[in-house]
Formats: sequence, C-alpha cells, structure tokens
Amino acid sequence: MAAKTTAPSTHSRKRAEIVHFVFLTSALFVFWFILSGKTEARYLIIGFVTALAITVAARPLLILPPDQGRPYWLSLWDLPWPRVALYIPWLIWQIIVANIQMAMIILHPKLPVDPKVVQFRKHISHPVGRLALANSITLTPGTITLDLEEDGYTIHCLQGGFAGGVVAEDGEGVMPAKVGAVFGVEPVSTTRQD
Amino acid sequence: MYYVFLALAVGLVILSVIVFFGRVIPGPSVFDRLTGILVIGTNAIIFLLLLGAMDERLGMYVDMSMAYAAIGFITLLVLGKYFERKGDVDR
Amino acid sequence: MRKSFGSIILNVAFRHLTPFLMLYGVYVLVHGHYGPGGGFQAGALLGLAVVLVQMVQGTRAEWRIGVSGGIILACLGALIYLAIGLAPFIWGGNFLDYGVLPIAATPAEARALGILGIETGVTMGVMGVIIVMFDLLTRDNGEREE
Amino acid sequence: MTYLAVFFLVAGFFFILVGTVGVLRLPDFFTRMHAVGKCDTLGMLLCLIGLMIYEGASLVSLKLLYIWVFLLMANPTATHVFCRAALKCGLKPWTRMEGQG
Repeated sequence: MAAKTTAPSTHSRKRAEIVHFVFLTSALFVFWFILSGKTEARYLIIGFVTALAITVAARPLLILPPDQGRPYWLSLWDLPWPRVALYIPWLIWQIIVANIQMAMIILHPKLPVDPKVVQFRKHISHPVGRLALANSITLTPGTITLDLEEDGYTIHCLQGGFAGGVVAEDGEGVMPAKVGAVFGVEPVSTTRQD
Repeated sequence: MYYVFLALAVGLVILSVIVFFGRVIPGPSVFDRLTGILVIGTNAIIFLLLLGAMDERLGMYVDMSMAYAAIGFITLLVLGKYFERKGDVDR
Repeated sequence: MRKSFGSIILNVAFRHLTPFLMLYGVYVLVHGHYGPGGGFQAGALLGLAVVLVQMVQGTRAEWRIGVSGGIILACLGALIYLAIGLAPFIWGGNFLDYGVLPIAATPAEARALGILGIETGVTMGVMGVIIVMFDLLTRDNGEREE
Repeated sequence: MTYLAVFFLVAGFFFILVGTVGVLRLPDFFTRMHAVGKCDTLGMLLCLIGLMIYEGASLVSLKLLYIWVFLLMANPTATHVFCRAALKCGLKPWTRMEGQG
C-alpha cells in the first residue's frame, strides 16, 4: 500500500531521526527524575545513561516496518498536540456520560440490553490516531472495538441505539469524524502499518 | 474523617473483589474468568494506593502499584494470547 | 512465539509503552534499597518488557532473545552473582561481605556498590528465566527452537 | 480540599461497584467487557484524581499522573485484546432472541 503522505527526503529523515532521539531521551530522563526524585549526581548520571541506552535499544521499535515504503519514525513528537489537547477534555466528558449510561443500564431492574455487532470503515493515516479512535470507542457510550483490520472497525454495541455514536445512516458517526479531524488532516511522517 | 473514609474505602475494595468471585468461579468460559484478573488487578492497584494513603507513605506504595499495573497488563496479554491459540473456551 | 498477536491497536500501544517499562525496571533495580523491590521485581519488569515485544511482533521481533538467549542470560546472571559474592574471599572477607572490597573509599560505599552488583546478577537471572518461561508458554503447537 | 478528594473517591467507588454488579448481571462475555472496560477504568481514574488532590503538588502526584495516563492507554487496549481473542476463539456474541426476557 502506497504511503498517503509525500515521502520525506533523506535529509529530512535524518533530521526527524535526531529530533526523535533527543525527544525520547529527554522524555525518559524526565520520567526517571519523576520516579527517583533524587538530585544527587550519581542517580542523575545513572538515569541519563539508562535513558540513552534505552533510546538506542528501542530505536528499531519506533520505526514502522519498511516493507511498505521506507521506514518512518513513529514518534509522539509527530502528534498534532494542540488538537489532541483540545480532544482530551471532550473525550473525558464522553467517558463520564458513557459511565452514567452504563450505570443506568446495569442498575435498571430489567437490564435493557440488546447487543449488536456493526462495522464501519474509516481511514486514518497516523497509527496513533487509530489507537486513539479504537480506545475512544471502547471508552465511550455502549461500544467496544472488537477488531480492527486495515481500515475496518468491528464494533460491539450494548444497545442498538448506541451504534449511532460511531456509524450514522448518512456518512460517519460523531467519534470517527472527531478523531479524523484531530489526526487525519495534517500530513504526518508516517505510513500505513501492515 | 478522611481516615475513617479511607478505611471504609479499603473495605469496599475488598468487598468488590469478594463479590467478583461470583463471576470468576462459575464463569461459563475461560475468558469470563480472565476478566477477574483484569478487575481484581485494577482493584488491587487502588487497594495498594489507599493503604499507602492511610499509612502516610504513599510514595512507596505508588512504586508498588506501578509495578503491579505493568506486570498485570503484560501477564493479561500473555494469557490472552495463550487462550486465543488454544481455542477451547469452556475450561 | 512465531505468529504475531494482537491488532494494530496493540502494535501501536506497545511501542510507546516499552521504553518506559524498561526505564521503570532499571529504576526499581537502582533504588531497590530505598523502596520496595530490588533484583527480582526489576528482573520481572525487564523480562516482561522483552516478552511483550516478542509476543506482539512474533518472529520478526526486534528484540528476539528466545529460549537459548534467555538461558545464557540467566547463567550470566548467576555467574555475576557468584563472582561478586566470592570476590571478598580474596581480600579475606566472608561470602557476600562486600565491605572489604577495594572498590570505594569507605566500606559503606563498597557495600552499596556490591549490593548493586549482586542485584544486577539477580535481575539478569530472573529476566532470562522469565523470557524462557513465557517463550515456551506462548509457543505454537509443535514448534521447535531452530 | 479534603471534601473534594473524598467526593472523587466516592464517585470512583460508585463506578467500581457498578462495574462489579454489571459483570455479575450481564448475560455474556462481550457485554460484561462493557462493564469492565468502561466502569472500572473511570472508577480507577476518579480514585486516582482523588488521591492526587489529597497528596497535593509533589512528585508522588506526578507518579499518580503517570499511572493515570498508563491506565487510560492500557485498560482499553487490554479490553480490546481480550474481546478480539474471544472472538477468534469462536465465542459468539449473545443476542436477544424473540420471546426471551
């Protein structure tokens, strides 16, 4: 499958590699400092060396398989952070709504469940976007992601009515549209995954 | 007042885990039983954190619960893979 | 662990979780004498991180250690443990008596370093054993180590 | 501040208990995963927020925040992996038949 985005040149890939390296090392080092909380030189040095070593070791993990085009960096650095930051409060609100609905169904004496499996398709180029969409579906009203193949999502709905959140009669549901708007618009330096 | 509440909360977590055995023991398929690991795992994290808050040593207990969360997550995945391959759900 | 496992969701999630899991394992190892844990927990965490990678990616895993590699790692860990444990004999100490080792200025420092070395040995041993166990457990039917 | 922390903890425990009741009452594995995947996750998250408020601004709160993010990512992933494994195993989703309660 060809990459949707324009393939970056060797030069920009080198640059992306360096940015990724620095970003992951500093993220790990900050994580170490939060964990350890010690400012003695010995612990800071051990932390820095460990962060560096893990970044080097984890380097192949964060490259997507090169069999479909060239390798791309799968880094948290790439995310469209401003839009993600706007998305998260909305997601949390949806989770709260979902849980109140779940509580009402579960505590209802008649247990009004009517499960149903639906499928829909949605293309999101960024892998983290797919993760976000699938996990958002799992966390929000009455739906769980059962399977995800290529672009096809299989959703288990607790009640038929809940399917409206992800698949609408005309066009796409609220959730895929929202996640697609967050992740899909900007061409990010990632390709499709096998 | 806070400590009374924390003690109550610890009691509630233990109650929740005990009630959950009502699903783990009869559970028709093996996956129903595995949900027990998921739920009891999350409850155990909360349990450890509440004990830490009661003990005024939350820092130490946070470390423990983090290790527990990580190990529980991976163990769950390994079990899921094992049973997916085996393919018999009525054990 | 030949076939890969999980869908794209797991495949994306584990890539971001693994480095932090490894770092947490090293933290538990280094700060073992301040909080809970130490060698065994650190070994479990590091080993499970490798198991996660092998399990999700199958044969194409980047960190493929496998059964023989795990056994070598475990033996190496035991060797380190024994070497550091027996080293004090040379300077006239007891087994695991690191205070006499000439590796630091004060006996207390030497003891701290010795404990770190011992814990590293334990970590490697546990890590190797866990990798071997999970590799055998999640192996497909009739599959053999080549 | 203590009251706010207690409020979050109470809300969290309410959802954890609802999740447990749901797992006992719902008819099949997939519907039970709804209870587990949603209610338990939110219950945990609310409890952690309560503890964070109780702890105040410190490194321990940051560690709690790390657990928070980890759970927000790991719990739905685990739920999904389980559902997928069960589906691959041949577990059929339960549906409400005609004439059944």
